Amino acid sequence: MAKELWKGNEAIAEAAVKAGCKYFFGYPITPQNEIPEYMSARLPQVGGCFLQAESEVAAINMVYGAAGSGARVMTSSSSPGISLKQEGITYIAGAELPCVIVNIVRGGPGLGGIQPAQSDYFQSTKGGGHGDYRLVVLAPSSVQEAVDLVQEAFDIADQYRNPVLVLGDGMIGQMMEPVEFTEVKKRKLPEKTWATVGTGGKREHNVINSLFIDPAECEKHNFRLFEKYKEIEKNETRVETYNLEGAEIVFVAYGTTSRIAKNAINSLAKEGIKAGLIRPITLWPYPHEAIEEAAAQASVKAFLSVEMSMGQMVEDVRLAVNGKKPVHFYGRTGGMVPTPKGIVEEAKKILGGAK
Amino acid sequence: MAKELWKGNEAIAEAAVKAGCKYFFGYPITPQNEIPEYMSARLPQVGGCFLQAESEVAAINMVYGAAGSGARVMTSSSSPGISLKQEGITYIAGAELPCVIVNIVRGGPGLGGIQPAQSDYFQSTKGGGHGDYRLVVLAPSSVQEAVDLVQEAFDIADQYRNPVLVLGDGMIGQMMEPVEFTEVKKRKLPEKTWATVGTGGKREHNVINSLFIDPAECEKHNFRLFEKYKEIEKNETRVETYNLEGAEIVFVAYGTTSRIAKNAINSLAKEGIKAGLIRPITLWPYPHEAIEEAAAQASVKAFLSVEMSMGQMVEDVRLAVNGKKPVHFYGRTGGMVPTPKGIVEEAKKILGGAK
Amino acid sequence: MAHEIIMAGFGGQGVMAMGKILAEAALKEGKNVSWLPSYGPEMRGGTANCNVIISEEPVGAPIVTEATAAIVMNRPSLDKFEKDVVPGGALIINSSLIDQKATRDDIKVYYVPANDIANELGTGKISNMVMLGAYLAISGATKEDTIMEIITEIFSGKKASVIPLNKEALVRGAACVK
Amino acid sequence: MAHEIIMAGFGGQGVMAMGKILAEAALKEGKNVSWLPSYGPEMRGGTANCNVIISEEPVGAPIVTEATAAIVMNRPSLDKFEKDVVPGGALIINSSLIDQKATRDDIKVYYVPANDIANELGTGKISNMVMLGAYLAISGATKEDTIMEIITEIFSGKKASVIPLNKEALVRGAACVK
Amino acid sequence: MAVVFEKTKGLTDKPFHYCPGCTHGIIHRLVAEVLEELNLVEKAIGVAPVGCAVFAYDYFNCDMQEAAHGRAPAAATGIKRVNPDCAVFTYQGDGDLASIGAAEIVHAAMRGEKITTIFVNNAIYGMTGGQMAPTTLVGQKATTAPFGRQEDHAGMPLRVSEMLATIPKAVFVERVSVHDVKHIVQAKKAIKKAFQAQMEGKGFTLVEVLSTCPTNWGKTPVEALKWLEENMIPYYPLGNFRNTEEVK
Amino acid sequence: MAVVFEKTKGLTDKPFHYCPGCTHGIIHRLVAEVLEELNLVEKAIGVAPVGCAVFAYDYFNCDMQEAAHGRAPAAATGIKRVNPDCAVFTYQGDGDLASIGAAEIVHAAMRGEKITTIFVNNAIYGMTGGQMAPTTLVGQKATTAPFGRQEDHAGMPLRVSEMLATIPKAVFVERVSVHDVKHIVQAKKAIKKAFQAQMEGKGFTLVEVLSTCPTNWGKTPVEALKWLEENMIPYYPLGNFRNTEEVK
Amino acid sequence: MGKVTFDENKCKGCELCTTVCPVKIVVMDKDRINVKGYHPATVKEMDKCTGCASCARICPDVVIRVER
Amino acid sequence: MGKVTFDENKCKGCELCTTVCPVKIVVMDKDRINVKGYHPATVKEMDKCTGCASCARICPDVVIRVER
Ligand SMILES: Cc1ncc(C[n+]2csc(CCOP(=O)(O)OP(=O)(O)O)c2C)c(N)n1
Ligand SMILES: Cc1ncc(C[n+]2csc(CCOP(=O)(O)OP(=O)(O)O)c2C)c(N)n1
Ligand code: SF4
Ligand code: SF4
Ligand code: SF4
Ligand code: SF4
Ligand code: SF4
Ligand code: SF4
Ligand SMILES: [Mg+2]
Ligand SMILES: [Mg+2]
Repeated sequence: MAKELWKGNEAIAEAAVKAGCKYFFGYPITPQNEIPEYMSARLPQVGGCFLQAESEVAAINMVYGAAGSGARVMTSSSSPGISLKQEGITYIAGAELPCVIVNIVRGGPGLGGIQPAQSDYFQSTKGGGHGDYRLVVLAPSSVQEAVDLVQEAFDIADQYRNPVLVLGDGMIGQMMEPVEFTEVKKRKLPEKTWATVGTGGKREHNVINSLFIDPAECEKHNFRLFEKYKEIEKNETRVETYNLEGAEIVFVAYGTTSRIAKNAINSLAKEGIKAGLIRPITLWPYPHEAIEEAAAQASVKAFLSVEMSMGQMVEDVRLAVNGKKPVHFYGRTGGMVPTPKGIVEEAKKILGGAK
Repeated sequence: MAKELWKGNEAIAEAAVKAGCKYFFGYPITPQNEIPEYMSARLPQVGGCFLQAESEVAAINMVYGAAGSGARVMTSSSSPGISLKQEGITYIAGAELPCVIVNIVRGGPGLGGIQPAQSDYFQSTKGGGHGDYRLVVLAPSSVQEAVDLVQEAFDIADQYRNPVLVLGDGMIGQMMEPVEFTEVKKRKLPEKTWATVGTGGKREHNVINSLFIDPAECEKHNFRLFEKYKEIEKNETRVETYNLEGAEIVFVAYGTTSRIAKNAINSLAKEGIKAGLIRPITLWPYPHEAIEEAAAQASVKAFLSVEMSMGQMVEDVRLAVNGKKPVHFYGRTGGMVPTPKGIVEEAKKILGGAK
Repeated sequence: MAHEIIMAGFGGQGVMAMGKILAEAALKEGKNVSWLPSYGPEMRGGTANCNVIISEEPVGAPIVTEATAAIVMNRPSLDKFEKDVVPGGALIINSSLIDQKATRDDIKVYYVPANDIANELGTGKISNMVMLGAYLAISGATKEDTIMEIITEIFSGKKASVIPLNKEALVRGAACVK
Repeated sequence: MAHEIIMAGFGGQGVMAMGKILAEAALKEGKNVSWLPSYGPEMRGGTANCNVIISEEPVGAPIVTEATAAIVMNRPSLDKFEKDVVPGGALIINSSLIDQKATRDDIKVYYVPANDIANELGTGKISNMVMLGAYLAISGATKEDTIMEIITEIFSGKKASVIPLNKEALVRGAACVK
Repeated sequence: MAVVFEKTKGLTDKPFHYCPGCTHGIIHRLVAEVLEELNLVEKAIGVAPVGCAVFAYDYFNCDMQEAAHGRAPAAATGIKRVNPDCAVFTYQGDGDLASIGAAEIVHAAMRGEKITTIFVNNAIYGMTGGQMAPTTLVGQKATTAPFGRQEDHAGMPLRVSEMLATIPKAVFVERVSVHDVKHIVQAKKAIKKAFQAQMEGKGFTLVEVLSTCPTNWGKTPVEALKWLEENMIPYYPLGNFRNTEEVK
Repeated sequence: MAVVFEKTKGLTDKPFHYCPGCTHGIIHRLVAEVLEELNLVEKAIGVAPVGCAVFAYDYFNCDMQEAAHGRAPAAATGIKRVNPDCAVFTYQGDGDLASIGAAEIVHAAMRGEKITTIFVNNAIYGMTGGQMAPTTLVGQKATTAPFGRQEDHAGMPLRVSEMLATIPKAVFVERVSVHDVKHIVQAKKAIKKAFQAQMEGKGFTLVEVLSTCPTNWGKTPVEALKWLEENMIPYYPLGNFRNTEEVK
Repeated sequence: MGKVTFDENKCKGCELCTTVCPVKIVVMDKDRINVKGYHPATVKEMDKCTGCASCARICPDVVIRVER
Repeated sequence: MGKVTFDENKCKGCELCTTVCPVKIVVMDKDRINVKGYHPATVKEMDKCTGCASCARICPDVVIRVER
């Protein structure tokens, strides 16, 4: 099938449908409105159901109910709406319900702005909700990758009974790029015997729940969750590396920012400065090893975490580098986007300093 | 004034009243109910107002309105309720409104349990809401310290126009300990010329807001916020150290867990094993330096972060130690509380390993 | 040496109050104290318990995991807490409601027919004071007089009539373990 | 060499459509492309703009900060984007609505009376096609034929009548810069 | 001898955790009996609230979900849209439904979600220890209204059934009570009608049940029933506010 | 010559950002005129919503707060409790008030918060580009209801004034329109009464104003006024639903 | 002529059943305590029982079974 | 006998004012474009103006001032 130009938001929605998503519950917010809008027209065609919820809080709890009934279900929002969903998200993680949540991030804090940002990294990866839990966080850097990751997100969610967050930004959502919808390789997924669909008199009643009033039980539940998270770390960590060989400085960047970093790498190359890139594709599980290896690499003098935030992922970079090399940060925030030039200058400053 | 036995929750409420808190908006949730209950009887006596909101979401937005009008205002909740407040909290941080938020943490994720926990550390310190912002996070380890910190919390909030989170756990809230209410030393606080109290025709209208539709403006706002946060880091970081001299292993623990760690230190001492404690009193700003110093200390073979979680603060310990010494984690979660014995055994295992 | 006490029984047997009175008295005597209750949702018929720590040093963890004494007012509490008493520690059993005997022999066990005594005194309500009296006699954690001062403060005004009754309960309890 | 174009004007002048058509054509010619619109809340009368990148290599950042060409349809857009053109790059100005001249001399500047031409052709609506025609003539970013293929796909069916008009607009635009 | 009354198969064998005399138990039983009588146990999916009835998921013998506080109608919406042929119900207290969950219940009604909501109004927050509810009567004491609810400070109690009856797609709305056997029988009739209307696809259905909280009212179970009759019913008149006949 | 009409001092000099012919501008002006006429500009505190009126904080010449989406009544509650003598009002759209903010408005009304809410019902989400609102009419197209709102799928529009009028402490509730000069004059009268009732401490007051969204309705401003009159008013009857006379 | 049987250990001693019996034969057994620690309800003169099931209908804990 | 003045550059050309004038003297000036890029409203025969202020009352952008 030939490539077609797709707008990020609409491509994400279509990818979900192709992945068998039949239910979508959401609430409007810029810059992700094309996702619910597309779903409202598309889902009825596949016998699914789109519902505009009264709020993000209601939307995430509708997702809870639908996921608890075993459906492939998605919701999407942008930063403020995702903050409202935090209680629902920790319930979903606690009850181990598979679903896909899309956050097309905008500037914050508060009402902030509507332009692209990456300042929800902490919320996404460390858990914005209460309690010990993890979301699988996928960070596409192009519309094509968004399409591929969204389709896989549903499989990951079902395989581990865990919510998966697709973290984009206003650029991913709004821009058009050529897309080819390709089948993701099928995983063998467990049957959803736990789903509430009526007992049909054939089994004990199923219960979807996150309450464990006996603390010993609650702790056991947490231990089980973290066994599962270990599995996910083992199987699902993804990273792209670029130009690391002989690199003096390694940029770490995800999503659209990584593309800007690549431009910077190429112009630095023209000036004879070797820079490389580590692009986490999964923000959780985080690709610590790739960074550790780069940190051990002799040529590498320093790391530069480039983000559209005041410095959030840089903490995970530091944790991975663990003191072996200096780790620096360069970021723009509030809807401002780093320029290749800005990154280049920062890199030179650091290497100048590191010399 | 003689010491009196006070229940943690009630002492926190009385401390707020003594600090001039006149408004409280909250919603019931175990294990913090004594705070709103006490306020409902107490605030009318001081000409203040207690209101039970329809939800945590409403409560935090009532706090927004009252704080925006320049009042000393507080809200309290426990984990799930705090998750619901995340949007409101980032609005308050974004609009730079001073207020005090109390979280008496319980086990999670989801509905979880109602017993003591520390699994909301990430949410509290990294920002559970969207965007780049910080809360000042105070973690008392006794009812007396809770009383002292709550009173100071209001001053810190007013001095920096920033929300302050007091992070306790079910034990702090429920236990009784001797308390003496002492005046906190007065700070000279800026006048609240920005508050919405009616122009009185004497000035331009005041606007309380977190929206900056122009990304350049939004970024500038973020830069200003982070200038402020630097100030706070410089002035407000607090930590207690115990027994560090000659310590082979350093426990890092906050809140009630630090007291259990002290018991462990004392029984280790009996066995001739030197263990020390670093107790962060402010979880943000985090006392990195105290830990760095300990990491540089020759006697120290390893660090052990002890938490009532699956391992959250341990990341800040690692960031501070920055690879200079091994950092280990020991935790119980879901409402289970570490025992001195458990910590002792863990410490011996580590030292055994480290030898 | 610090006193670390577990007090447990049915909700309504007054274990929480007993713990508070002890803690108040110890505080009055200038000791460091902590009182930590079990808490939970409104589910009746469960066992209520509290931990009291009395010490010359500042109190460490407020949770008692190695009790110098356990006061158990009903059967489930005995089953639950007997194991938490340190060797050589005291286990005080309300023999009025617990026919069962203690299983350990490395601790001191006392049987106090608290409800029977309380009923003799005219009200089952003060069985907790009987147990407290016994505990004081065994441990000397605080002076009986200090306890009475606290009780007197609590029952000031028209409830004052019950003060002698409480006194009597303490004495009778103490007598059981002499 | 990659084409990095900024297209800007009033909402309603068809800059978004112009950008999409160009991107579609480039894609049809097997190039790598990206199209990034400005977006915002419903506030009318603002300037709309989009970035189009056409390249043999995979597209890096979809934002154009160093434009090989800027197509400005109104005065605010000229003021805003003139500085973003790389030295030697092209600045195409809709002289029908912009009396102002460009201030830089290190870039190639073209004045195209797009609205006047469009009006001559009978509808102001296709001023964007006039500008696009001029741009193609200057840059050769895509073949004019490919653009026409795309336009033909868009206006299939009864709207087909407008196809020749668009063709004409492209030609007239190109003529202005020959 | 024939059995005239025994435990319904709509309930599991797990004993209720409720306080002595708490009428939550009666209401559970009525719902379960209706499910059995309408042959819905096998195709029913219930949603438990956060409240004293949080453990309802252990008591109802059908598939159950435990929803976040106040969000049962949203969860039920997700469930019903996925399982249009199932009998989906929420069981919610007055704090859960009328306070934190006010938006969710209003919008489930507005959409005409084909679910049945059992709304247990006991004029208090039971689970958390007796705080004021939106339904707490003026003058009634609560742990967060120590001087009794004051009209000028906290307003007047919310009449949920009357409010929801203004919503077109709320096709069945009735308020009942369980303070005596006669009313218990009527309550069951209303619950049955509601489930029938749901299965006929008519729209949103709700039964408000006046219930007791002896523990937090500080009354014996018997006194509590009397207090309900004498104090709640005058402010919360029993009766049908919406029924499918009106709604053609 | 005497001035018969000029810009009120209740407004700043900042030009509105609204689309051509959007009646938000008319409603702003009416509120500002009432504030001026009642001498409340200096003691008024307004709360802007999240919606097209988000920038209202720049237009009203009194102290203002910008509240989170739907939470204006909660913010206003905090403000009013701190400033009991001030005139506190919220200005909210139908998405803000009737959808995400449904719980907050119901409870502000239940408590009888002494505030005035200006509820701008334009049957659509304007700011975000024309998605369905709870007030969107059956059959009306929206970007999230591409085939028009379908009753069986999304229910029927919420009549907010009728619903809130069931709440005892909602002492003034009236629905007005601004589709012609006569109704604009009436709308202003209602807004004035509401503020007067607030300042008399009677309780919660709300004026629902039917408004246009030419941009997202896909109509010219003139067509939009006509569409409002012919389509909205039949479903949303104008009139007073609650006034302080009834409430003695 | 009816017969009622009590699942005694589920009884919480709330006494509601005792208030609804038309022939007043349901009473609390003050001499006995069940595993839950409550005085359970019981019937004195079973032969008077009409089998009306009122007691069972008001029992919140489904303790009572009625035959006729 | 009234007089209306338009704060022309605030006009968005919505035409609402033109629909309410009892004497139909408010029209759009198709020959001119204001800074916002709209054809502004204006009055042809001012002497016909009754000063009723209808145009001002319906103007969403407070463009019009009326004297009489
Ligand atoms: C988000 C959140 N807020 C608050 C709570 C605490 N909470 C548990 S139950 C409850 C109220 C219960 O009252 P009601 O709904 O009337 O049920 P009842 O116990 O009276 O049957 C509350 C506030 C919670 N679990 N989650
Ligand atoms: C929590 C949250 N959810 C969603 C949004 C996005 N949003 C902004 S305005 C709006 C709705 C506006 O519609 P309405 O309230 O009817 O006001 P109008 O624009 O029609 O005047 C929405 C959903 C947001 N800013 N915050
Ligand atoms: S607290 Fe009240 S509502 Fe809850 S179980 Fe006990 S009596 Fe019933
Ligand atoms: S989008 Fe609609 S509501 Fe918003 S300003 Fe434009 S016309 Fe008015
Ligand atoms: S069945 Fe009727 S008559 Fe028999 S015991 Fe029960 S209430 Fe009394
Ligand atoms: S009603 Fe049921 S629980 Fe209550 S006393 Fe009678 S049998 Fe026991
Ligand atoms: S004031 Fe009246 S008469 Fe004069 S222009 Fe305006 S509408 Fe026409
Ligand atoms: S109503 Fe106002 S904005 Fe509209 S055309 Fe007339 S003057 Fe201009
Ligand atoms: Mg209740
Ligand atoms: Mg609207």
